[in-house]
Amino acid sequence: MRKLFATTAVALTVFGAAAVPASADTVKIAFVDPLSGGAASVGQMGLNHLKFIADTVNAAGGVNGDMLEVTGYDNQVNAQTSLVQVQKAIDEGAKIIFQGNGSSVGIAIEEFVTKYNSRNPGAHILYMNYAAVDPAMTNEKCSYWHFAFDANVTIKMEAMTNFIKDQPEVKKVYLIDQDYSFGHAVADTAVSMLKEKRPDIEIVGNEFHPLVKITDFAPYVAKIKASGADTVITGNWGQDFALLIKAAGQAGLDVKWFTYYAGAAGGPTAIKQAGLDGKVFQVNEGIANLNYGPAMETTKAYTERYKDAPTMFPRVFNAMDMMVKAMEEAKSSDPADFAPKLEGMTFQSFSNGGEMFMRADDHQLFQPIIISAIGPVESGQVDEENTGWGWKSVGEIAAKDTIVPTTCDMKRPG
Amino acid sequence: MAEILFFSAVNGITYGMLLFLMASGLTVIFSMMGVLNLAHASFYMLGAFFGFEISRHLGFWPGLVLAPLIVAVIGMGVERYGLRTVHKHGHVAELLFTFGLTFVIQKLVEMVWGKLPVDYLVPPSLDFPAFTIFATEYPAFKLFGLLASIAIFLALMLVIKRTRIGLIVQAALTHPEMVGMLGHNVDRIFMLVFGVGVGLAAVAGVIAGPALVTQSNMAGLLGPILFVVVVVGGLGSLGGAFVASLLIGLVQTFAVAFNISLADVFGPVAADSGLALYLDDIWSVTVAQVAPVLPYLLLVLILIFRPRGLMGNRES
Amino acid sequence: MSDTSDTVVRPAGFPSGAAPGPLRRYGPWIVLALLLLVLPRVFSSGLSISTMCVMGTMIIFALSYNMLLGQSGLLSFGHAVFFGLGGFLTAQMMNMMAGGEGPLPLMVYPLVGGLAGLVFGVIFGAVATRRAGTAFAMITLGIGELVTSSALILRGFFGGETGITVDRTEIHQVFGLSFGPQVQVYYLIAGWCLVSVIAMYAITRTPFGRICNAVRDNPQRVNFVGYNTTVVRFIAFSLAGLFAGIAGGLASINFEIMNSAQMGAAESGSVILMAYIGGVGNFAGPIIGAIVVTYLHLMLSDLSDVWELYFGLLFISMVMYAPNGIAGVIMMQRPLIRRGQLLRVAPYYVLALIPGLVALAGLSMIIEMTHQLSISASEGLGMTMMGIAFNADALLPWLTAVVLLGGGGWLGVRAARLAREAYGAAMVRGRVQ
Amino acid sequence: MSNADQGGTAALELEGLEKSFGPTRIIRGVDLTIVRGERHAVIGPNGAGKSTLFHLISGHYRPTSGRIRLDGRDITGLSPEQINRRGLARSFQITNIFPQLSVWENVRCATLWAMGYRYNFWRDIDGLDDVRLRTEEILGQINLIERWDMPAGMLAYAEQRALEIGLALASDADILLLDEPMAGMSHAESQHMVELIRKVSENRTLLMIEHDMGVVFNLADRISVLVYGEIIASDTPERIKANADVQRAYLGTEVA
Repeated sequence: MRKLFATTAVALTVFGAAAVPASADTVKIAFVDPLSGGAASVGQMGLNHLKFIADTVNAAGGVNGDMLEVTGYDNQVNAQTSLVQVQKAIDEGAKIIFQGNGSSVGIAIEEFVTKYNSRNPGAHILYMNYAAVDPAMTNEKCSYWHFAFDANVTIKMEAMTNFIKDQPEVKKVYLIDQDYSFGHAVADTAVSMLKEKRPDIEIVGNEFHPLVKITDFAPYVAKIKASGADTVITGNWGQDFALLIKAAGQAGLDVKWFTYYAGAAGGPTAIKQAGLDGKVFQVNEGIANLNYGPAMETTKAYTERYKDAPTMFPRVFNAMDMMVKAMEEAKSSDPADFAPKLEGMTFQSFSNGGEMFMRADDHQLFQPIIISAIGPVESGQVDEENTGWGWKSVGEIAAKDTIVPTTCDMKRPG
Repeated sequence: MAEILFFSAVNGITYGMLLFLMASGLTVIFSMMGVLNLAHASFYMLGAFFGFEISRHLGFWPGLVLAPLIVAVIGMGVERYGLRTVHKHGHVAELLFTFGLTFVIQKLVEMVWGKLPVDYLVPPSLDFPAFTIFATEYPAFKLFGLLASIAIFLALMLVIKRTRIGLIVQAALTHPEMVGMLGHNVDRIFMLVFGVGVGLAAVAGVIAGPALVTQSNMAGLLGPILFVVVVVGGLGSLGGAFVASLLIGLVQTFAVAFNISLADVFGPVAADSGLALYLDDIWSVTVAQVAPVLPYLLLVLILIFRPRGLMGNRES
Repeated sequence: MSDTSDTVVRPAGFPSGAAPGPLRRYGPWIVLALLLLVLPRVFSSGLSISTMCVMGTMIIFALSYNMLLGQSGLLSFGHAVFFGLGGFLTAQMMNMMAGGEGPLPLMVYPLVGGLAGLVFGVIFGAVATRRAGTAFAMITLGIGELVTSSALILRGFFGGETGITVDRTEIHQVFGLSFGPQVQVYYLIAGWCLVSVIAMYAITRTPFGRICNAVRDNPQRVNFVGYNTTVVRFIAFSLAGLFAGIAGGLASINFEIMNSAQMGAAESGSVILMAYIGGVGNFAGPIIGAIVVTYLHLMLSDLSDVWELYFGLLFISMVMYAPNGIAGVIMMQRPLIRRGQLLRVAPYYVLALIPGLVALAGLSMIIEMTHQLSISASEGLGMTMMGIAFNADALLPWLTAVVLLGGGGWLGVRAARLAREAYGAAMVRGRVQ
Repeated sequence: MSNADQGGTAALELEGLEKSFGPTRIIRGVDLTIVRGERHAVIGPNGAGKSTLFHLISGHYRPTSGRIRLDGRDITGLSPEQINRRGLARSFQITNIFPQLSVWENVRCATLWAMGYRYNFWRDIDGLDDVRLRTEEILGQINLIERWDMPAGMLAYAEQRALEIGLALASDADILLLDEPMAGMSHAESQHMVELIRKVSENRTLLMIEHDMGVVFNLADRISVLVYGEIIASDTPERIKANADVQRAYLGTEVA
């Protein structure tokens, strides 16, 4: 609503024939994610990150002398609305699209951008994907105009199973996932990778439940308990995770939890309620309490600007910093020029300075993966959702140990 | 297996009673006013959120009393200044009004509390396992929810059997066409019934909030199930609503317990054609996976074989 | 007995059986066709063409919904099912024929969607139309949930939550049309939109169309003039499915992606909003609604985080005070224009509008400030409205908002009453003259 | 019964008709034959079951037991529209029209089935000359031509009652059931209505419920008296007047 009324005039002239051309000295970046309705807070966080980084870059003289300009476009997490918003962004002169929430939206944008570039000669629209993790995006649907900065399902499972490999107490594993493509991807890769790395582990259950429809997970927890599992692997997120953990706490289920999204909003609160100290692990590209100097400084500056929003997306920093570097190397902010520089680029991870690289074959970033557990933290350390509990690293998997093959058949322009 | 059966049964009955707390109010409102309140689950959600907000400042127990009262007052306001205005435009307009209300209430809740689950805690006095059976604990709060639902159910029956308004409600349930002949204070009775009805939904919300989840989509998740309950039970039948509530509660929890698919029963699909790929989806789906779809399937089947619902006695 | 009618003088306008002149009959459609033809030349930006493509699709969808709600009095909460199934079938067919294998050009593919909509309309209609009224509404709600949930389970066909994607340029091409450029898709949609609108309008003017109106008004009486209302409802439901399917097919050609969200409850709700806000009592109502709602849907979200709330409030107030929607409000002015009284009433409208807008400003301040205090608190309490910066927790803005809302509302109600009286007086005056 | 000596064929036959709602028996075994071409009135005190009897004949209710025959064919248990298609049309005691449709549309809709257009959704209704002429004819009969484009809900009460009759006429039925056509009308309006009914029932069989005894004795060829769900007498007006049972049970109390 900061924009309310101020942008009324702009919106009313949307039907005006001429699009506003991008001025010569700004690089327009369109951020297409939910910015209205209940999911707005999640999208807003990403937008805050982008604006923060853009301001930092601009303060240091910009990219090749050009200023970065970030504009938000509300996609209401709807694939078709996203496409109209991307069209709007293109009309307004943006060539770089940032998006992350929802693989269905991500795939829609990836396809749209690819088709748009091939159907409109001279158009070079680039899709910077900071969070959509459907493996299809860098496999069968891979595109030259798409770069993925988050570790996808398979990569994270590779890291997770490499960690579990060395945990002898894990003997019976129960899989519970949401009944949609992401959940199935988690379950399928878990089964195949565990079988390969720890053939002695018994999979005692492989359960799928409807997506965001279950209000009481007690029956599922009863099943897990009956199976005798000592470990549960789940890709659940949001309320499906929170409710699962809540039900487990109520029934006194004592197992280890390996998760993808325990750190997402609502997760830490549920874990603390259930009292699962040190029992819940998450696998991602970075957490707050890694004590890595440069990251801590940036975090401090960021939290000074956005006071009550400490949640950090290291991958947004990685994506923006790598893009800026590619632009500088190419001395151009046209994606046609700097995309080749982004391919194969090596870079230092924002989280811990570890090495990461953008694989040219499928435009998937490989980066150090942190395995962390949540529990009470001492003062001075970052806690989550004011619970007094925070994430602590229990293992780091180097980028080179997370490499998975790709089926991508990259079609390059020209 | 025995423990799964046991816990499924207990969970199913708890869930069913919760459904009935809401379905009873919905049924009485429908019988009296002829309007199916599509926003009923939204008032359940309001109950949960008000209960949550009050519990943060005053504790759970004041919330259990105050939240339903606030919701009842809001409900009466909605009836007095909203529904009554729309009434002259007919039933479709009334339905659309309550439909619009679900939309607005959801957006209001999202505006104030966001889309993520809020941290609605079980009161400490009930935060212990009520009993442990088959090495699984059953939380005391859920047991409390079950007992509270039963107590309210009994109290409601008492009110309906013993009071004047109860008699009117009873008359309305059996002879809906007579409601128009109730005389000059029918407006006030409508307002009261609507208030009490949504107040009951709010009680369900306060009980379900900590036990399940308090989130802006809870109305959207429960609403359709609730309407299935009243249609399957038979529109306007309190007894039918009771049976259907328990039935759907049990069906949903028991379905989760079974991982049987058509493939398990008949063997995998043999053919290797493109069609078999699609068929395989249906073939390998387990009962547990389709659990949330079952109520709707039940709805369709009931309507084919018994269009008036289990215990309904009127067409529409 | 036919001589009785000859003795009575027929009043003006009484149906004479003479066919209307070609200009009257075809004129509006020719104008509409020309309009559709030149629109992309006037609004030529990529965004406006994309937006018009969505609008064209939604016009068909909203009109098909009005075959139920407005024409037959059937309130369905699951209409998007047919839109979605039509879209999925079209997309699957396109993928099957990709690479120019099939002989059919892209232009006829929406028909696949239409047929799918019709077939599923027949199947679900057989169940749903056994009942009317509230029970019908609940069954459609159930069918909607059933199909959407099943779509997530049957991943092979529906492609899970990401849906299935297609490439429209892969279809057999004729006349050198690749349908790569959006403007070609625009003309495809515009063509189908025109044909569908004409067809749906024509249906309202057939024996069946009129019986639908009768069923809406008084289903019981329809039984006693020889009609089976279940059959009437069933045909209406199936035909509505057909057109919704065409709209779905166009959507999947336009976006080249179809996912289960397009057939969910939100989409079914949005078509209700479109039809109702536009006006269900008038054939053109849903067209207006589709245009307005699509525009607001795409543009309003840039203005306010909580635009959907405004949307809901608009809908509720229309149900309460303007049950015939925008078209109804416009139609109310027609007798005034005919009687030359509009200009005498117009000042009263302005008089009512000004405090109304003031009250709206107050309401929107309260909404936006509440939002700033709750959800957006992480971004600080400072906010700007109409170029004025203030803090959401300060007393003055709240006071201002309450005064604006209360004062504007009070004056608005009064002025509205005056406007109503002026309208009534003008109608009487017009009749006397 | 003395129907045989009327000499006509039976248009409508009720045989042992019963209807109960729960434990309450509303119609307790009615036997009645309506002869083709006659004007037959059913009278009786309030609550005698007259309207229920009409609902049974027209298919609105399903009888608990007994048979109904239309032109010798059994129609028991058929739905209202099936009965209508076999040539029986009715009006309602409480005005039952299409309030939002114009008078013209009201009548036109009622003619469509009988004219054979059924569920036709491909022909322009305004182009159907036979429907137009038929509609116009009926509007002429019920004197509503002037009001043709007014929404039916906005008509004066007496006009709505006339339209109600018009709807029954429009389906071109041989047998008309009119349920209290004069209810709530002024004396002048009633006179009008009597003439209308007389006119439209030429060449038709008429069965009507009416409270106005003047109308009944003026219009009806035969009268049946329904008391507590039973026909206690069925005869010509003169003999009904003289019937001691009727005097005692009905006329003595209602008509002084």
